[in-house]
Amino acid sequence: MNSALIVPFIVTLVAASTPILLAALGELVVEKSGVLNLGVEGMMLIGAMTTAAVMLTTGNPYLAIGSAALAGAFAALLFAVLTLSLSANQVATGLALTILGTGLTALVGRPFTGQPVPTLGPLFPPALANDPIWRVIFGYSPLVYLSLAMVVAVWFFLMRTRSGLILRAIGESDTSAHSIGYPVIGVRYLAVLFGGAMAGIGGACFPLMLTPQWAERLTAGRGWIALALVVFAAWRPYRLLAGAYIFGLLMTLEVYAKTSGGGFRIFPSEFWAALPYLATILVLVLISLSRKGSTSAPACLGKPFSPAG
Amino acid sequence: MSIDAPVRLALKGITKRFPGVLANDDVSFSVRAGEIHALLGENGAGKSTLVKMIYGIMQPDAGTIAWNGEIVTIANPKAARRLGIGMVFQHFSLFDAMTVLENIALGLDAKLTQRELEAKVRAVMSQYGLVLDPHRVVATLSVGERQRIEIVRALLLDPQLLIMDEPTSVLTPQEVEALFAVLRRLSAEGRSILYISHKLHEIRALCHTATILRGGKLVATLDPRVETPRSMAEKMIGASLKDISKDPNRRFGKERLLVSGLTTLAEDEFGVAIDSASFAVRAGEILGIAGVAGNGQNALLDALSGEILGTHGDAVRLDGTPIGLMGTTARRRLGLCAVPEERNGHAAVGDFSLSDNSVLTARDRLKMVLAGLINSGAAKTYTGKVIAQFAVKALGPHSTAGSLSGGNLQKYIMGREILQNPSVLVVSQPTWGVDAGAAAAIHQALVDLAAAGSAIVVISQDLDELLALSDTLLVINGGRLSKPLDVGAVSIEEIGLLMGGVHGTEDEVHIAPGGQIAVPA
Amino acid sequence: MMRLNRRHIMQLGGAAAALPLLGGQAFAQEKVKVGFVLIGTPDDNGWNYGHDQGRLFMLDAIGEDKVETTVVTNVAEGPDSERVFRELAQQGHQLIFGTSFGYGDYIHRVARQFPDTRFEWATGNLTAPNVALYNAKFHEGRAVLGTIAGLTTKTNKIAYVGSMPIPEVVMGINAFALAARKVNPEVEVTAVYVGSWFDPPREADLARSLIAQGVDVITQHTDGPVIPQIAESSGIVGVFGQGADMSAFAPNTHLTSIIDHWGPYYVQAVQSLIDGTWTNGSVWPGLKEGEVLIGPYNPNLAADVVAKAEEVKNAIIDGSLHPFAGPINDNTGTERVAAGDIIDDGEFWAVDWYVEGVSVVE
Amino acid sequence: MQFRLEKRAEPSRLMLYLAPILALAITAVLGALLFSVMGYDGIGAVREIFLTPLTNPYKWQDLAVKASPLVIIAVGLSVAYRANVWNIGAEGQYIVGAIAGTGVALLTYNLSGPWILPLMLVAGMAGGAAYAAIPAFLRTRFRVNEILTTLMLTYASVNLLNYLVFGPWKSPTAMGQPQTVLFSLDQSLPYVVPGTIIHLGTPIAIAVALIVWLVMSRSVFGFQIRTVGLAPHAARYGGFSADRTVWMALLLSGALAGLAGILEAAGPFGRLVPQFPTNYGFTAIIVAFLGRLHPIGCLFAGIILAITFVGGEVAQTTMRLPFAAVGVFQAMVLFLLLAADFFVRHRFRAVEPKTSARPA
Repeated sequence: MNSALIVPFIVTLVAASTPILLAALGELVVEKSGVLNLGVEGMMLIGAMTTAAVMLTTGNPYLAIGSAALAGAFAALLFAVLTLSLSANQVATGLALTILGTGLTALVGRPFTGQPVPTLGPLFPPALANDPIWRVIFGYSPLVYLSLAMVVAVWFFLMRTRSGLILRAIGESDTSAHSIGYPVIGVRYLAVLFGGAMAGIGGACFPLMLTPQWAERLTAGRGWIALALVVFAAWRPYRLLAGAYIFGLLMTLEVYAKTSGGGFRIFPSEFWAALPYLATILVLVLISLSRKGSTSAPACLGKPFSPAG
Repeated sequence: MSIDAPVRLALKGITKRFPGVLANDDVSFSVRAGEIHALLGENGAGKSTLVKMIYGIMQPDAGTIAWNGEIVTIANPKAARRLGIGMVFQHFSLFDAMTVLENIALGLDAKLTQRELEAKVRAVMSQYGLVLDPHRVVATLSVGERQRIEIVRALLLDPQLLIMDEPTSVLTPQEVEALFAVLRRLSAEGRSILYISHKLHEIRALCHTATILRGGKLVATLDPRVETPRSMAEKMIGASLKDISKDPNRRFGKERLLVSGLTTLAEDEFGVAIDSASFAVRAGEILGIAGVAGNGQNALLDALSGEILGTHGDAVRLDGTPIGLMGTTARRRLGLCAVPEERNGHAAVGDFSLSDNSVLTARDRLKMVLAGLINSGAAKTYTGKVIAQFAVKALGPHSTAGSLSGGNLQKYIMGREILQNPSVLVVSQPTWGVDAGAAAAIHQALVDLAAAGSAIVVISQDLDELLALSDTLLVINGGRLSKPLDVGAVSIEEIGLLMGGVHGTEDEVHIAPGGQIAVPA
Repeated sequence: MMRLNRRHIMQLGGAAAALPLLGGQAFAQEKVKVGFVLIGTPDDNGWNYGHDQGRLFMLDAIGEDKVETTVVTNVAEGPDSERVFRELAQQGHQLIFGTSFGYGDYIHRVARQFPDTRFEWATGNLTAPNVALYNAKFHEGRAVLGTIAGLTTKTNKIAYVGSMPIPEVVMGINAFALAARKVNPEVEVTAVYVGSWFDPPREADLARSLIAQGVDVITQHTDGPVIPQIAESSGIVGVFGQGADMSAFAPNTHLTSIIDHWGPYYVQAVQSLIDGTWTNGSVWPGLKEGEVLIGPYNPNLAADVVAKAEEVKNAIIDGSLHPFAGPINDNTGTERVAAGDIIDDGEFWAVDWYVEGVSVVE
Repeated sequence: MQFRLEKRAEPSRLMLYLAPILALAITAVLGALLFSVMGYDGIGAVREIFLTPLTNPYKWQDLAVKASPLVIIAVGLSVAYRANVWNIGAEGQYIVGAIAGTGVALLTYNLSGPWILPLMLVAGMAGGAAYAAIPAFLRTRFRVNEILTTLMLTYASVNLLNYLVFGPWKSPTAMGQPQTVLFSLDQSLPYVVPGTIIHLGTPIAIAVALIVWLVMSRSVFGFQIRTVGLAPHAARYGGFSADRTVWMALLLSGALAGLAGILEAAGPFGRLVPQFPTNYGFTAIIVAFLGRLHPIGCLFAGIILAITFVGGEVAQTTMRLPFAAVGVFQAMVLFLLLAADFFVRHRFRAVEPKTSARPA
């Protein structure tokens, strides 16, 4: 692969990784607070559809991203009410949220299906953004830089602020946090809403930079990858960054394997298509091998908490 | 403390109701500045509920709380801390995966930089002689050390009232002495202490006043220094105490349980493993195993019951048969039954009916299974028998285990195992959280089972219980067992030293002023 | 059709105005009910859009006083479609169009149950007394696109993004490559498969990576307009619309399009039903019959390119040019069709090889 | 008089059965509202979705055909979920089951005999179980979360299917189309009710639900599954291995998903095509929860979901209701059911208003 090919390859890779990274960052915060929300895919779809709808009606990309975040958070609120206030099973509720997101976006998004959505172009001026070499750094949509900034922000919040310490504490032991006097349910509500907003922004990446339109099931399983990434990253933001980019690399490799014709023919193309998923499983195995005996999962992950009981 | 010290905390007519129970019924008492005030009562008497209301975790349904003479509403623990109320929980509110310092920061409402906080923590620790490394992860600490975090956390707030919930249940006798020294110092500084316990001799040694609760009602407020433990106990249970009746001429038979070189792996990185345990229990003998919580008692019980397997079959022998590599079902079939410490979720399934809980452990010995199918009639009949013989308060075999009170569930579980007529019975904390009357009944049942020729192992943190019940005593520390001690001959101090991890001879050990134990490096 | 839009309102107005002339006859005659089963939704701007446009054309031509239609969308190619065909037959639809290959097994099953209901299976390959087949020679249009691609490419790298390796697509690739290399022997054709008829994110990713590797003209054989959008934003030489004119999605890059014009066929089929002359035929019209159309050319396209494209189109229409005339070598260099020979309509379906100059990962 | 929410001492049996009915009723009301807001005849749409499939006897066969795979998969999932094993990749096991059974069909294509179909069904179950064995192995050996592995393997199974039908298994007579040959008569499911499309899969689904019900409620195996799910520690104490339970739960749910897969391939499909995956594996998750993880509950829940599918198509042809509305409808049922579950364990209780005066 020559340099003329490497730059577009990296640009594609980074773009493909961004929605996963954004959604995974949100889910990381959710899981750090002790909640497992499997509805990431549904919230991403809701964000993507909202973005397309707002872009097609107003044309303002920042309004669209904001609306996507709000819509994602609103979907997450539904999850929060059921799991946090009504103590419903988190696995089932998360799955239901994904089913709802898939159906609802298909239904509500029908008028917007297939219409070209104006994209959110590179943040930097064309001189930098279109430079054949430098676009590898400057050639991205603001969403890409946002995702990188959020990695730092989430790390700083969790590891360097008091609020982050409280959130982690609630994920480690909800009963202890409650007896010291922290509002377990309240903090978890906020975390789940944040996770929804981030998934919504992750979904916004599709119409705004990847696929300039809305279509049913547009996110094509990326939400599930985001969930796997959180485990892969051992609940650490920086490893999440690496994981998202490795996954983006695999997806991009598959596409280049197809389009470059030769070289990749040893295996059928179906193998390459399955590779990112198989690689995720392999990575999960390697992670568990390297961390024998202990997991770094928040101790209360997925367990319901009811203050009165 | 002087009698005319000002009243710091005054409760009046406090009432709290839960579904089906009246946890506190019109409770009124007061605590003065500098007073160490004991709150006494059996499990379920309403002590915990009462202090949770003082600390703002719950709100009373009726009644008032006055603080330094003013009626206050304590909406949450934060409000309590702002008033100057600190609390050290029986079940620590600590975060295992975090450091000591992070844990302390979480307990403080003031925003401090890590450096400032560390300086303050070190100051408090040196002032009261509490030794801790602020940067250690909590999961690696001993139970005693964890309690010190709680105490430091409470003291950093400069509290006027410190609530301590069963603080000594996890400490060695020496650690208890050290703690008392700290508490007396606090009292001398004018701080009040609300001390919750059911250990009567400790209360006599430490407290100025004692309030006794029974069934949610206040029974008496008295001066423990002029009472006897027996008189307080009878007020606590509302009846006279029964003693265990043992045949003084009892003789032990052949060795039924023989453990030699039993070693296990730690179940997780912070777990305690059993390191080469060896002992024997004869027919008719009750062997007690003492130790501070978290020193491998659970691992020992699991290794004996078959929940975790040892390295070789010979490590455990039952009536001569090597069973070290058999699972719980096979061991039960051969006659070894066990009762783990945790009732709900380990010894019983809370969401199951009692009848199903009988199937859990008695299905093979009592032939409740035919061709893979469960004979629910047999399970029901047996459960009914357990309920009747052990006076379990339940609606019937169909009641869920979770709907029973702790003491009743424990009676059911003990009954379920004892009525299987095991050759060897291993029990952990047989009377934890059980009222005195029921405890006496359980003790008697164990003694009777032994008298009928079974070998019994009792693992307990309650030294009084072990001294009353067992014939021989072992002490467990860090997964290692001491040499067998004859209950008639051993001293409390000796047991205490063994519990603290001192296996050496007298001259290698000295007891530091204030009760701190130090071992030359 | 009950979904109202402006077009329908105008049609209703028209029908009302015509009433006095027709007198009572219009009321006496019962309307024929015609069903359409679509695999996606008409707003895909592609395959389903084409069929829906054909339906509207037919309604317009025959008149809503004589025919009413029911459209069922998003019907999966599987047992679910069997239920839909049966439901439509049961509701009294006399003619039902199944517009995808995968409906075949189910059309035949329901057709056996409802011998008086007529079925038409698009792109199918098996008739029955009450099942007719209809198809279109899309590959004839691909030859015209290939000609334009061969003449306009600057990098001599052109690409064909197909849905799945089925004969219709394989032969589309071959027709495209043959025509392109005829006018420009230097051209290399990269063919890739999406693995689906509609997967916008993957189509976009594939298009981007093709462009990154120097491809400057792309044609697509999937159902949506994503690839034209990506082509437009990348500023390459050209892209083509598939199934419908897609110039709105790529005003600069969209060179022309293949338009599926099912309307005339639908008119004929429904009219024959009304007339009682319906037969279980099998038709495969193309450019000549006007079922496949070449859309408007981009105004920026050079005149000589347009002229050459028109020449190829007219030659196919008048029969002087066959898209698969020999000699044809496959991409391993083996001669598959001798000079003077052609791949006829019967042989067409058996072709599973690619012509010289095509590199493909299936 | 005030009302206060409190936890029930024991779960309410009444609410346990009432909650799904309540959830369905509220879904009907909300659905009618939603569809009306969207500009459709809301009440009519709900009637077409919920009632028409039941009142029109001609639709019963469709319900049976649609419900059968859902019930078979959901019964397996309900066992797994009871054991706290979160197999959400039944779709993949369903596909691989169909592939395995089809493999047998292709090998026996030129043979005949009544033994072929049973062999295909066994192969389907084995295929589904083998595919579920991968997450079982990864969970018990490496502690890898089965939620993620089962899901990832579903994506992989779709690619395996495509590889086969576009490649080695493509029928030589299909004129280049990606499909296997049509199964022979000995390889196809017989119809069990003459004149309808109800095939052998329906009695099998009923039998599966009844057998698993018996096993779960009466046998030590069922006891073990329930114990491990509710209290893993107690299960170990009772002599039940957690790892073995994970294996059994995944193998059973995988085998049943695989059985559903080959039944669907040998029945309604009649061959394997790329369009074979129809999300039954995912829909069955809703069925399992709607059926309260009880085999007989799954039987009813499968029928209810089939009603929404079949009724959804009716509503599409008669009311022009979009297909996607059915998905929203199903999600609403699940959400409301999860919410209604709260009242199985909680209740409102009348309490006396507080009398004590408190300072502000």
